[in-house]
Amino acid sequence: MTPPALQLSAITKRFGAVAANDGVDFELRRGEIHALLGENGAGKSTLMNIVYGMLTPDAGEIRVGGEPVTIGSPRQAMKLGIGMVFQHFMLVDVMTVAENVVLGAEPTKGALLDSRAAVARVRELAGRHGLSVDPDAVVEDITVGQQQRVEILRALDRGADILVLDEPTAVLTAQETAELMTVLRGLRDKGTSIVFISHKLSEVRAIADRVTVLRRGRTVGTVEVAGPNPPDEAELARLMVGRDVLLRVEKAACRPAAPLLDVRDLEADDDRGLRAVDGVSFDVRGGEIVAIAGVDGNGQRELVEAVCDLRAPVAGKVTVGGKDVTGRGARHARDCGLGHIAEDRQRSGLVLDFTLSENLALRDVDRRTRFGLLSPRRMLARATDLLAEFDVRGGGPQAAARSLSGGNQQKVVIAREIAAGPRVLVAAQPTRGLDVGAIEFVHRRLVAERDAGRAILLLSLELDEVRNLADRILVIFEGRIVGELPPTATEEQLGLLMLGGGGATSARASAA
Amino acid sequence: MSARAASAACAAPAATAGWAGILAGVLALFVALPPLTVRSDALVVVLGALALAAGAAALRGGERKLGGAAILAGLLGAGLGYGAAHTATGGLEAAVSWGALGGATLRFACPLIFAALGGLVSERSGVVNIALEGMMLMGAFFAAYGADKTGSWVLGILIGMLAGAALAAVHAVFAISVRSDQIVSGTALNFVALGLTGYMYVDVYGADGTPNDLPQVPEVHLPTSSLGFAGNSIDDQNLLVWVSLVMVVAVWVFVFRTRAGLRMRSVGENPRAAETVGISVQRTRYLAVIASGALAALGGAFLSIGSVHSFTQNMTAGKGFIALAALIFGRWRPFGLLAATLLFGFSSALAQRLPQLTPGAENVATLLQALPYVLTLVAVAGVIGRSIPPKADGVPYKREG
Amino acid sequence: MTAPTPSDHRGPAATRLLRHLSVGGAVAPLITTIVAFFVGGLVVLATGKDPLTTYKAIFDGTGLNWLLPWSGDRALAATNLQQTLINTGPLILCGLAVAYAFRAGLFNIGAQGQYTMGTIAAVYAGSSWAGLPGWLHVVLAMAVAALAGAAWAGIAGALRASTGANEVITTIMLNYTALWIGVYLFGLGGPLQANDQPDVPVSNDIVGGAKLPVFWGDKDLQGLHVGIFVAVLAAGIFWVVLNRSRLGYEARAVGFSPPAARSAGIGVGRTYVVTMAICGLFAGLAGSLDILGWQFHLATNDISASQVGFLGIAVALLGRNTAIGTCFAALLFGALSQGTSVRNLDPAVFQPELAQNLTTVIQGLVVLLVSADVLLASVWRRRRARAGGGGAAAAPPTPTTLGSVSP
Amino acid sequence: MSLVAAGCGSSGNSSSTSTPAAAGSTSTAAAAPTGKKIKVGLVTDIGGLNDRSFNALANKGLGDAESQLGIDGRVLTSKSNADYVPNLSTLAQQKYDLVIGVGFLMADAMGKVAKKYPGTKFAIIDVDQTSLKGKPANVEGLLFKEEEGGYLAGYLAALYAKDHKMTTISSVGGQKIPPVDHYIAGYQAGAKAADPGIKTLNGYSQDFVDQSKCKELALGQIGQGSGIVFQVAGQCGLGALDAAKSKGKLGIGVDADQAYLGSHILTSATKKVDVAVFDTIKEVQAGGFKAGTNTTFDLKTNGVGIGKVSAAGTKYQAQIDKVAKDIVAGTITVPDTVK
Repeated sequence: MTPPALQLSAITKRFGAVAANDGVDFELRRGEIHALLGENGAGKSTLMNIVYGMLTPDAGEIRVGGEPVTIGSPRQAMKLGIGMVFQHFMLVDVMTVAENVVLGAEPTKGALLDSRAAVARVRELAGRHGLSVDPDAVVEDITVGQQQRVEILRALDRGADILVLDEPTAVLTAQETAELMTVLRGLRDKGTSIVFISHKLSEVRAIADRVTVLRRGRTVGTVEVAGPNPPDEAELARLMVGRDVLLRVEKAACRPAAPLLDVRDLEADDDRGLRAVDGVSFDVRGGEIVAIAGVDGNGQRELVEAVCDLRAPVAGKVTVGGKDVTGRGARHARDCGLGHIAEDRQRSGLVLDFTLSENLALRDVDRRTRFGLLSPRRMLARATDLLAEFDVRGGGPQAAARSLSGGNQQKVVIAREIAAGPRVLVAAQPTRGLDVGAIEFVHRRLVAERDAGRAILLLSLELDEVRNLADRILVIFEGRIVGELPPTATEEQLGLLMLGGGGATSARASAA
Repeated sequence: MSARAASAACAAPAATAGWAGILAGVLALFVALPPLTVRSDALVVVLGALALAAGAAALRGGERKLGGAAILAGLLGAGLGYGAAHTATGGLEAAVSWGALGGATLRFACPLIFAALGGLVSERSGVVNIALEGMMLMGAFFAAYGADKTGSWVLGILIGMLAGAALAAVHAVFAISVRSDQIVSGTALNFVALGLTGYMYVDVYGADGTPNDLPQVPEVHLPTSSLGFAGNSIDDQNLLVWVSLVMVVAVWVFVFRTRAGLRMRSVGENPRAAETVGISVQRTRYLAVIASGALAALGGAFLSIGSVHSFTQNMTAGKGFIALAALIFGRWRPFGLLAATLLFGFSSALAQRLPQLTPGAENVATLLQALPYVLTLVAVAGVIGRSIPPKADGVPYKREG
Repeated sequence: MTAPTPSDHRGPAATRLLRHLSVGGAVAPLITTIVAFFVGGLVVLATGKDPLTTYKAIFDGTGLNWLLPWSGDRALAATNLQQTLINTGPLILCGLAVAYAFRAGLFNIGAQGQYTMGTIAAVYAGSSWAGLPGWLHVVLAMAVAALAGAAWAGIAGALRASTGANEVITTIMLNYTALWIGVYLFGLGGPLQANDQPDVPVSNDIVGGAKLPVFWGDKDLQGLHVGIFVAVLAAGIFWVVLNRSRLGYEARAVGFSPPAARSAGIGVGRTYVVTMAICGLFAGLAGSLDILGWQFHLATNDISASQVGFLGIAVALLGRNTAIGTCFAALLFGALSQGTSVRNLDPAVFQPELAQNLTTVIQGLVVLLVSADVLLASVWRRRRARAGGGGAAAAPPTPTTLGSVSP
Repeated sequence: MSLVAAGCGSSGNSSSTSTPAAAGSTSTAAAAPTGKKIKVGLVTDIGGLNDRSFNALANKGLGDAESQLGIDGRVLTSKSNADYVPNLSTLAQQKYDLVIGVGFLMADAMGKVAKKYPGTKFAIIDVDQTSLKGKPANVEGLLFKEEEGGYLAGYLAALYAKDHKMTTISSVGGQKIPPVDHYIAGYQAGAKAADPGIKTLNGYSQDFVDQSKCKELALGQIGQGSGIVFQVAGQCGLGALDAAKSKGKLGIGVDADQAYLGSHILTSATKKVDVAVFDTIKEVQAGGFKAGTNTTFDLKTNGVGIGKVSAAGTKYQAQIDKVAKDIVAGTITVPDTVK
């Protein structure tokens, strides 16, 4: 029997006191697609960065084709036939596709680059593997899906027979995902061994031959999914999370009141000037949670930013409690009663180098002044109260926000937003990257705010969360609301809509 | 990027109209100046009007920048041309002798070209080099010192380049390995270079200054003076002026046509991506920064042993910063910065000559000295198209783990 | 999501060192300064002179020995100290101009240009409006100068806000533009050139009423004017604005995290403009101190010879961008330039021309070491964050973070 | 090393004092240190000592006085304009018998300090004592008729130009200020007197330090046909002379005798700041300080003139001597403003 393409034994990698990988075992056979499944922070990316030479393990052994190796740099990894497609593409935006593919192994003619040879090489490679892409196009001008192909092409160009893809579908449209699957199967059939990192169960079941599950830096187990008795999703999920996953949130029946957030025909562009939100209309009533579900990158971020007035809409209107807030600036929107739990708490939710007390005053610093000057005493007093009320641990009001754990940071954000007494609360991925306890806290708090009569708009990529929390679910696809479903909808129903299927029959939902 | 810009420029007829308009605007001024010195307003006005019309056509064709530029050129050309046509010919000939202006432009531009090329190499690799000024100063002093001690200008230049590279190496250590703020460490090195060269100058040469018999970089005499103003501009230029022009081409070839250049650019745009394909970010940046010091020092060497044949304290007098401006104005491209340095050089040359045109109001011409800076402000503000630096420019890089 | 890949792991020894460096924020600048002086001392030694004697001579020249009542020539020390403090006032203000920007995440290299605009405005205001009552005239001239600086700096802020133009570049350009504007204004035939001296490229003298009162030393011989108090007061205002006002709070929020500030409803662009304008106020005020305090007129070569705005960068960095630190750093640099002046430094001890250049080197080294020291502080902060518990996952490294060196 | 007309202690090899118009200067007359031991301080402007002309000459005068008159001398260079008042008053406080300010930029400071120290004797070069605020009685202004030296230089230049089929000569000034314009006015007048058909060009570099600026100006003038370039821009002007050299033209030095720069220096319009300093010190030593007035140094007193005439110009020596005599006699009046 031939040795496995890649074998990892007892890999350990520590960052400070935290072990990202703690004795991980993993085996990749020749010519298989092997999914590496795990929650956020389970150690999947760390493991693969070790394989690709971006990180050095503290302990453990790596064998490639049966031979023990040390991989100190990506260059070594490539020599060993390992290629990697990163989640955040490692491409140089201003260069052409061909330049990006050959970068690091450029053809030369004398002292000069041979760009004609580079283009020819890329064209040949692309044709051979059915990855159509224009070698002369500049990377920043092509779609995300095409950019991913450039990454794959580069790996293949270096002669990779082990290909690692880190959450490759997170940024793809359904169409692109389907194409990617085809390409990967084609590669597998030609003998390439593929590691496919994901936390999406359905995807894993669809593509993988085998699945290895990681949890908190340890290998939980490896199961065959292509075999005769594939595990169902619940089983995989249990492996992944370590317990039964259905986090039911206790909540009373919804008692919707008057609409507090009203979004009409909203259009907004993304950072590159392409239309990302394309005529979205909906409203959220007091006392209900409306969730927007969709695959990442379908305009959710732009929608939130446009609603919160962080992004100037191209057209349309947003009213909060009957007051027009469109294009009047974020502060005005907030003054009108809009709260916003930002998608990325570290980037835009908190000023990490501020103290908690300063962070808690961010929204309403003008109300914390005395004689026009800030009153640190009052700020501290209020912060102390809020920290107690929201059960923030890990530091007092004088501690820097940076020093708190993710869950506690999120509590600070929520405390600040809720303490301002908003009528409308926009919560964008409020539980991203949190541990289970923190997730429960956030969920309960959101439901409590709903019951207190606030209108809550929830954006989440986690279908469980959406179905658990929402009173109504709107599905967004390519910048449009393609349907509305009740929370009782099945995952299949939701998934179909989210991938653009079935949306044709469903009118643009405008609940009212 | 360059390829796209070029193809856009060639494609549309609107673009052609825009370029034609700019040309007409320039012509409107040109005909009124020596040697043509047309004394009638009619031609000037007609050319100006042509420029405006072409500009309008370009605008309608969707070429906003070119059209705007053509209209600006038309207005300026006609206005200045009209003014020139009404100025005494004597003054005009004194102020506007193209051969001399061309020559002066090249001489003013030469040190800037070297320094800006240095900046280009450094910043294309992702390290902001605000210490160009200091590196030039090192080059200026040590080239003079080296030439004095060895009796050879060639060795002088080499020693100057080594000194500039040495200062750059310090910058590299702080900017790349220590990951200091690159602007802070660059600022610091400007102080260090100023103090160090001043100290050594006083210590070595004291009150007497550098000796008169300092070896000099030779001039290249070309028999071109009969070939009109272009020939006149280049017939008697310093060797280093020619080297600087060759260097523009060489750097262009290096950056855009060689393997090392491609890798350097990838490091400056996306160092992590470069590392994932096996390119050493650290090594690339070290080499680029050190090369940038040597190049900037060459500009300094031109100032001391190429141009005035002596060294004086702080003799660069801010030229490193103008070079930085030229780099930005030229959008981090060799020929772009060449154009920028020539424009800056021309405005300096003109500023020196204009007083003769306007006796009694000589002082107004001093305002022209501010032109490079104002133009750069306009450029970075994106009025004439946005000047976008390499993406990772100024961002310290560290490997994970 | 990427896995948690915190990037820092340091032994306890390094931790202790970092803690020492960070305590109170005063130790690191002191170490920095001592190292820089040590290197300077080596240079002195290399030239065959005694570093200690040299530094003692420089110290005596600063006039700071006046504070030691048993020291020799009291009158001379007093004069020297007056000159040191005359230097110090504008240096404090220019330091504040740089420091305030730093706190909002901006790098103001333009203090020199803002200072120049301040001097131009002050000389204009001081030489016009002769009928005004003295105190009003002084205050007005200072206000006009501060506003001129603010307007000039505001250009850089506005460009940053509206087009994202990097303020480092724009402020450098504005420096030179200000210089040539000054040369134009006061050059022969320039609009502000002196009426009574048609042959001299200089401004009119300011009128007597616009001069700042001198409270120590001879008022005709460049005695110490009240500007030093203005500067110290400004440092106090700097502290209040930065730490106690909404403006400063917002500026700091923007400085630490523009996206978070934006998300909290703070107008980031507006903050850039206001922040730069405040910087310009300080630098412009610095210009007015020199004009109204001792210079009384402005010649074209005064404008090009001035360096105070550039030194402000070094002052701010050494002072860690704090009010009190800036005051001490300004005193250090002001004293150094006074102490190495030819009249004070005996050539037999050390050649003053060399000492002046040595001072520049020391200033450069200070800034260079500070640039590394900022890094250490940041590493320390990240370490502490991690020690805070569970923070590892909270800090995924980005290419821009200043993490550890060791893998 | 260069033959330099400046430098502390290197006063022995003076070469600046031989003028064709008159016999050797007073400074070479005294042989051994004699006289009262007085203390003399010199404050330079921000140009520094190594400007090779103005400050350097003043420094040389002081050095000569130290070695020949046995006085105690001290030089304070000024780094910024904030140094003028402290420098002057420090010397006054330290009971210097004579304090000399070099240059035009120091007028203000001199006025203030002199008023405060009425017991100290002050002298200021290039400033009219009567123009000082309050006209302090303890200041002597040391003025030069630069135009007379300029006239001789211009006359010589025009004669040479005419013989060598040059139509144009030129001058490069540092800044349009009186001491500079005096030279240029005399130069142009002298040239026109020698050859009424000659064309004169003139430009200002706006700088006394940056040599490249003066070099460019001079190159521009040479481009317009100038065969002889007269520099009146201190250190910056060395660039103008360098331009003349590199283009095979002639140059004329200023203030000091700059013949040491090479054979391309036709002559120099000299302004014997060293003589003025030396003479003033000598006067004070002898107890004869002319307070409250100006002393004007002109061709007659050998305070201005021209330096060594290069081989190319020696054949005109007789003509120049005659013109010099006429100026001394008053038959030629030299203008001092540029038209």
